[in-house]
Amino acid sequence: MSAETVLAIEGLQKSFDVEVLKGISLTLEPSEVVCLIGASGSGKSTLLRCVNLLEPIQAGRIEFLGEEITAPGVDVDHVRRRIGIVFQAFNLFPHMSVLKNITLGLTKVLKTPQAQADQEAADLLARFGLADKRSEYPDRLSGGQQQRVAIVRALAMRPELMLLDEVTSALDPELVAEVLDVIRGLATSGMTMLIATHEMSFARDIANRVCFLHDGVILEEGPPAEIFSAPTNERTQQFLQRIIEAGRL
Amino acid sequence: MSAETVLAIEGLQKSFDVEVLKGISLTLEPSEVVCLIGASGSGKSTLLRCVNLLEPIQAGRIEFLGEEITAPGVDVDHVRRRIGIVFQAFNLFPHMSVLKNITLGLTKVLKTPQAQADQEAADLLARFGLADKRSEYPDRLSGGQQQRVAIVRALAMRPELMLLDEVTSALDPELVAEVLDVIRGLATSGMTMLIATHEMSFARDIANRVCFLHDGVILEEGPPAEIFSAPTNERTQQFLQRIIEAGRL
Amino acid sequence: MRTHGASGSRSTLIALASTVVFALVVVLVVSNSPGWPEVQRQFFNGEFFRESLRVIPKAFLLNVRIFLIAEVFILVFALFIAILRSLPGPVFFPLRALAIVYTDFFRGVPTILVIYLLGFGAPALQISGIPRDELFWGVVALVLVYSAYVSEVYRAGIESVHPSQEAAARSLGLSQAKTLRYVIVPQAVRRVVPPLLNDFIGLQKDTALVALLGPVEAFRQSQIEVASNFNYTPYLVTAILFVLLTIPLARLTDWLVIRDRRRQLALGAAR
Amino acid sequence: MRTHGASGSRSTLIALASTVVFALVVVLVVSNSPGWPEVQRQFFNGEFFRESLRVIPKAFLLNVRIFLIAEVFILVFALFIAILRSLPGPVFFPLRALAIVYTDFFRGVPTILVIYLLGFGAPALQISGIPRDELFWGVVALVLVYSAYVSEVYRAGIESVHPSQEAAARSLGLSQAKTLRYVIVPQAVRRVVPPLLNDFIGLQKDTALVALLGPVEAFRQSQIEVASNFNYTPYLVTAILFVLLTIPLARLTDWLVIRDRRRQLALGAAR
Amino acid sequence: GADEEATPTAAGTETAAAPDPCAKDQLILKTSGQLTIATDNPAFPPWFQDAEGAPWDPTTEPTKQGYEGAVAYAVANELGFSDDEVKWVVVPFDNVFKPGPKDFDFDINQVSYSPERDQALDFSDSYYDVEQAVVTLKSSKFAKATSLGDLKDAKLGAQLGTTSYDAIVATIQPSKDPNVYSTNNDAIRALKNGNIDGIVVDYPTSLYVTAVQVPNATAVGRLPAEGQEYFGLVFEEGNPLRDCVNQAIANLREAGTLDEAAQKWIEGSAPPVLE
Ligand SMILES: Nc1ncnc2c1ncn2[C@@H]1O[C@H](COP(=O)(O)OP(=O)(O)OP(=O)(O)O)[C@@H](O)[C@H]1O
Ligand SMILES: Nc1ncnc2c1ncn2[C@@H]1O[C@H](COP(=O)(O)OP(=O)(O)OP(=O)(O)O)[C@@H](O)[C@H]1O
Ligand SMILES: [Mg+2]
Ligand SMILES: [Mg+2]
Repeated sequence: MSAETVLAIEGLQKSFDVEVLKGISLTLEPSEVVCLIGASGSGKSTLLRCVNLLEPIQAGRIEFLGEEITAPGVDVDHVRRRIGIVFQAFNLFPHMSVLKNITLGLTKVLKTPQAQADQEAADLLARFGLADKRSEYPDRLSGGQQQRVAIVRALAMRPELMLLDEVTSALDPELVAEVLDVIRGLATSGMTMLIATHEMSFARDIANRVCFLHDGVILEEGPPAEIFSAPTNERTQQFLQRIIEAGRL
Repeated sequence: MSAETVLAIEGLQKSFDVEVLKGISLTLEPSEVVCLIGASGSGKSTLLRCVNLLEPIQAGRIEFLGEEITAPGVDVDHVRRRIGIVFQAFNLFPHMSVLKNITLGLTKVLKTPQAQADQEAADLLARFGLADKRSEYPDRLSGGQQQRVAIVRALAMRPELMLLDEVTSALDPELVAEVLDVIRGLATSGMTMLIATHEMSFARDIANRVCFLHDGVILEEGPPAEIFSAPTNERTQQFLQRIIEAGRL
Repeated sequence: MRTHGASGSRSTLIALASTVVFALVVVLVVSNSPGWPEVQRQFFNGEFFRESLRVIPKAFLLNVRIFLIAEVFILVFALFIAILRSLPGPVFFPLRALAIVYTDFFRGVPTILVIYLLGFGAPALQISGIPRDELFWGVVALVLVYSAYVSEVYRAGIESVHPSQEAAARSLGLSQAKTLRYVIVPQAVRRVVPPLLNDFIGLQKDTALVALLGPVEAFRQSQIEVASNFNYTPYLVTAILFVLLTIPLARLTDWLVIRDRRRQLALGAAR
Repeated sequence: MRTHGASGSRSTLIALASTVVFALVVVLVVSNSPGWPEVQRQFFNGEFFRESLRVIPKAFLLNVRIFLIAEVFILVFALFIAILRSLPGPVFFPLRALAIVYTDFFRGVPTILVIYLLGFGAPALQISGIPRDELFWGVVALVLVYSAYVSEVYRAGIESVHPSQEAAARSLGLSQAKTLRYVIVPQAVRRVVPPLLNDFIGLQKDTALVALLGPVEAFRQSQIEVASNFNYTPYLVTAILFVLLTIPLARLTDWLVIRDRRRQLALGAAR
Repeated sequence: GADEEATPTAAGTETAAAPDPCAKDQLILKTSGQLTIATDNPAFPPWFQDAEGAPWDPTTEPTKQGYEGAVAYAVANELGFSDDEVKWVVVPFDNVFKPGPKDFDFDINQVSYSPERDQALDFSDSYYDVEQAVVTLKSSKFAKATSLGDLKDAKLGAQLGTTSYDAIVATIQPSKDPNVYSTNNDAIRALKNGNIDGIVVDYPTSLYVTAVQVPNATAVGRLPAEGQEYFGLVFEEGNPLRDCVNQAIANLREAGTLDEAAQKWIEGSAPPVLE
């Protein structure tokens, strides 16, 4: 594995009561954008959580920038501050204003001075059309507004790897286009990203590579053009077939 | 207004700190499926909540099957049991199993015997691919699984009007197609539905009529073919223009 | 979680070791202090300990009886008050105000005074038909006082349930009462089990206050022993009895809560 | 909400009216009962009331002092215990066990005994360097006992915060300590303000137990008055003082919590 | 313990070689030059009383009134202290026997001697021999009791920390469990409310109760004493002052001072002894 590899997952197994991830291996090179697709319940969110060390794993190893982060004794906080995650359910802090939600990590982890953190947060919020919501509280925001705050919160930390879980699910099409722009910008500026998504068009637009996750196993992976037009695995074929039948690809 | 009209909203105004709905008027005839589209934060979710009497309103009136449900002295519980709603954030009951979540309304409101309620719930769950999750608890489900449980919970009550808020946001494309089927089936069997959605293709497929909500006002409404191909309002044109630019319509 | 292993167990060991060392030092210093023999004779006297064991446990049964009876009423009545207090909107203001006055008053007034006022005052009114039994009035006083405390605990639980849960329940057509019963209160109670248990334990111990009205319960019995022997050891016996009542209760509720959480949540969740 | 108006206000009115009628009946029956004049003389005596007002409030300052000092330590120490108790995973088991033993023991043992043991026992050991002051030991005893109660209240709050909040904070790279400090504890404390206040009030009243060690605080002072006049009215004065301390505290915290909720949540939310 | 009686040095036989250990300047005191005496607050008649005959607050003007007041000053004078050299401190009943050094030279608070209590403290010889008495309301059916048997079915009460409770349990042995109250005042309240049929108090207290506190109550009778019960002054364990005080008490008894005080403060006609 070259030193440049950002993320290397090997034989990752994860069980709750039943086995959810059954030996996942996956590598992300710098600036790569990989999309995880697959049925609901196939394990996409769980995989992202494992990479961020939010779930104990049963077997396998994860390397981040050459360091084995699943080894005992690793400084997990240090790892996590360099990996950003946007949760499917947003998980905003309800007792903090939007601005505070975003600056918390900046000031307490990166030690950015409060004024500078506020400025950075305000800039990002404006970019996502939330300039007027900075002092609002999360429970008083619409679904799409919450989702955007969650994205900004992760982005503000300038992570070296981003894990995005259904980041466009609550966004209107205009915003999806904008988020797409942002993510493209991040990718060209060198950010590596692992994205779980149900939006095939989004995946096709943005991904360097698409992984089809089925029942805790990566059944097929490759460039979107290949996967979407000529899938080799039977299950992948079925999955895409139905989507096409439904007129959604 | 004919006695058959299912829902008639007139001059509905709703403020939190600022005015969110600025005089909405909207009528749903039996078996009609109306989709609300519009930017994030435009007031779609709020409108649905108002119709289900979950938000006090500042002005206007709502009639449901000829009865003014915003009048004082109305039996709100009786109204609500005939109107189903699926929340954008699902709002499942975390202390109850999936099955209990669904049968609660059946047994406590409709007085269905427990055994029969269980049977009905199990059937619906199976239809949505959740047969094996019936005794699981909501916090242990994936996003898409939770969303399906929320849909089943509302459906099980056999409401006369369904209010659906982004019901496909967490679903994979296969499931979206299935939900589309279910909703089509409901529509043909006579159910009236008001649906907030960001998925234009979904709206185009399913709606009899599409309403474009902008900043608390319905700017334009009409059959999807008309709205999507020849919008008359300038803002609608902009909205759709950007979507098309983003290659998402 | 796995990745925590090393540093976690090291700091735990240090903390534990220092606690043990500290405890040992305290024990050594205490037992070698010049006053220890006398303190031991006055507080930890084997002879008086055995003697108290003969009478105090019998008296303790009265505490248990008072506790059990009062607790049943408190759990129900306090929930009622808590619900009154959580009713929303201006129409319910008078009921809410009533509940507030009730809780403020009965939490504020020293329990002893309520016991005196009801236990000595009520029978003194000589109204026919009003019970004179001290135990009756003692239990009434405890129920009034502890319902005020427990209702505030319930309220904290009720208010910590997110309003979206209520919206979801009402949207199914459940009435306000049924929403409370099936959706809000079950979640609320689970969250406040530890402070509820606090009040249970407080009540257990305050059953001793009924002794002010005359009946001899464990604490009074130990006071009698203490006074007749001029030795504090009998208090130790009572304390042990109370602790013995507390611990299984605490462990049982903890276990129930953990079982619940484990069922509802992913417990592997990292920290 | 609007649509509730009619039936809501009707039932409120009925409830309120029946409460008022009930209260009136009680007042009438009591004040016309044969024993009322004597009860009035014994419990509500104007002369002794005025007399007690001269001495009891002064003694009450001691209660307030004890309360304030103890409370500061309790709030901090209890949080520490609660956090120990909430540490996850098997590595922290020994610390967790320590915290459990602590809370079980100090909640279970009657406060009086802890006060006696420390207040009479510790100085009697005659270890040089150990303070002999009864007030010191009284406060230490109260801190030990109430920290056990308060830590359980904190714990309930901490555990009621959904684990996803912790995941979100840790994902930003916040350490466990900072996650507790900025994300978990602030949400936890808000949820348990009412039971926390319960324990504040309990502590306020239990400052009276320090009198067992000798110092004369308000309650002991009123006991002295009661005993020397054979009249219970002085208790009333103490009770009023305690209630006067409780009510503003209760209203203040309620107001803080409501302001918080209003800011964070949609309060128009229907019920 | 009080078991080993020290031979008191006869007064007036001291020699220059062996100074009298009970001479005022030889006494080991809490505060030299003054005698520190403890009692509870308030102190009740007929044991202590203020100028108006009400219970005395020891933190106020000292009093020589009441039986114990008189005895305390008589003992002090006998030891050579003037009235001004007597200092009073308040020590609640259950603080008297706490471990560790005491804050008083002796405590006078109707403390009955018992061998168990003697393990914790030292007692002087008797300054008052007590009997217990039963008090009921005049209207009570037990008011006419003439024997212990007549009291078998009575619900009785006593104050905590007194030997009255022991007397009920050991001597009357009633069929109903007796009630115990924190103060005599509470016991009297319960008597008036009809929660109990009678209270047992020491005989001098019964006089005060029936005369002042509950005029419609009556002392039914005294209880036969099981052995001699007496009140002693209480000293820190091993305090040599006790021997000097014992000497003083003996002198006072001999001189008739104690009887005089008893007659002055504990007046009234004694009810019959119930058998
Ligand atoms: N905390 C948990 N405890 C037990 N089972 C869980 C837990 N979290 C997830 N699961 C189960 O693991 C499986 C995978 O869940 P995951 O959330 O990873 O799916 P997903 O691919 O993200 O699905 P979706 O597209 O619906 O979000 C599901 O069947 C789910 O029920
Ligand atoms: N409880 C509330 N308190 C205050 N403001 C609120 C509340 N709920 C919603 N709002 C505001 O009202 C506006 C409309 O919100 P609503 O949730 O109806 O939008 P929406 O159209 O559903 O958006 P989305 O597509 O993002 O879900 C938003 O600007 C939001 O911030
Ligand atoms: Mg997911
Ligand atoms: Mg919405």
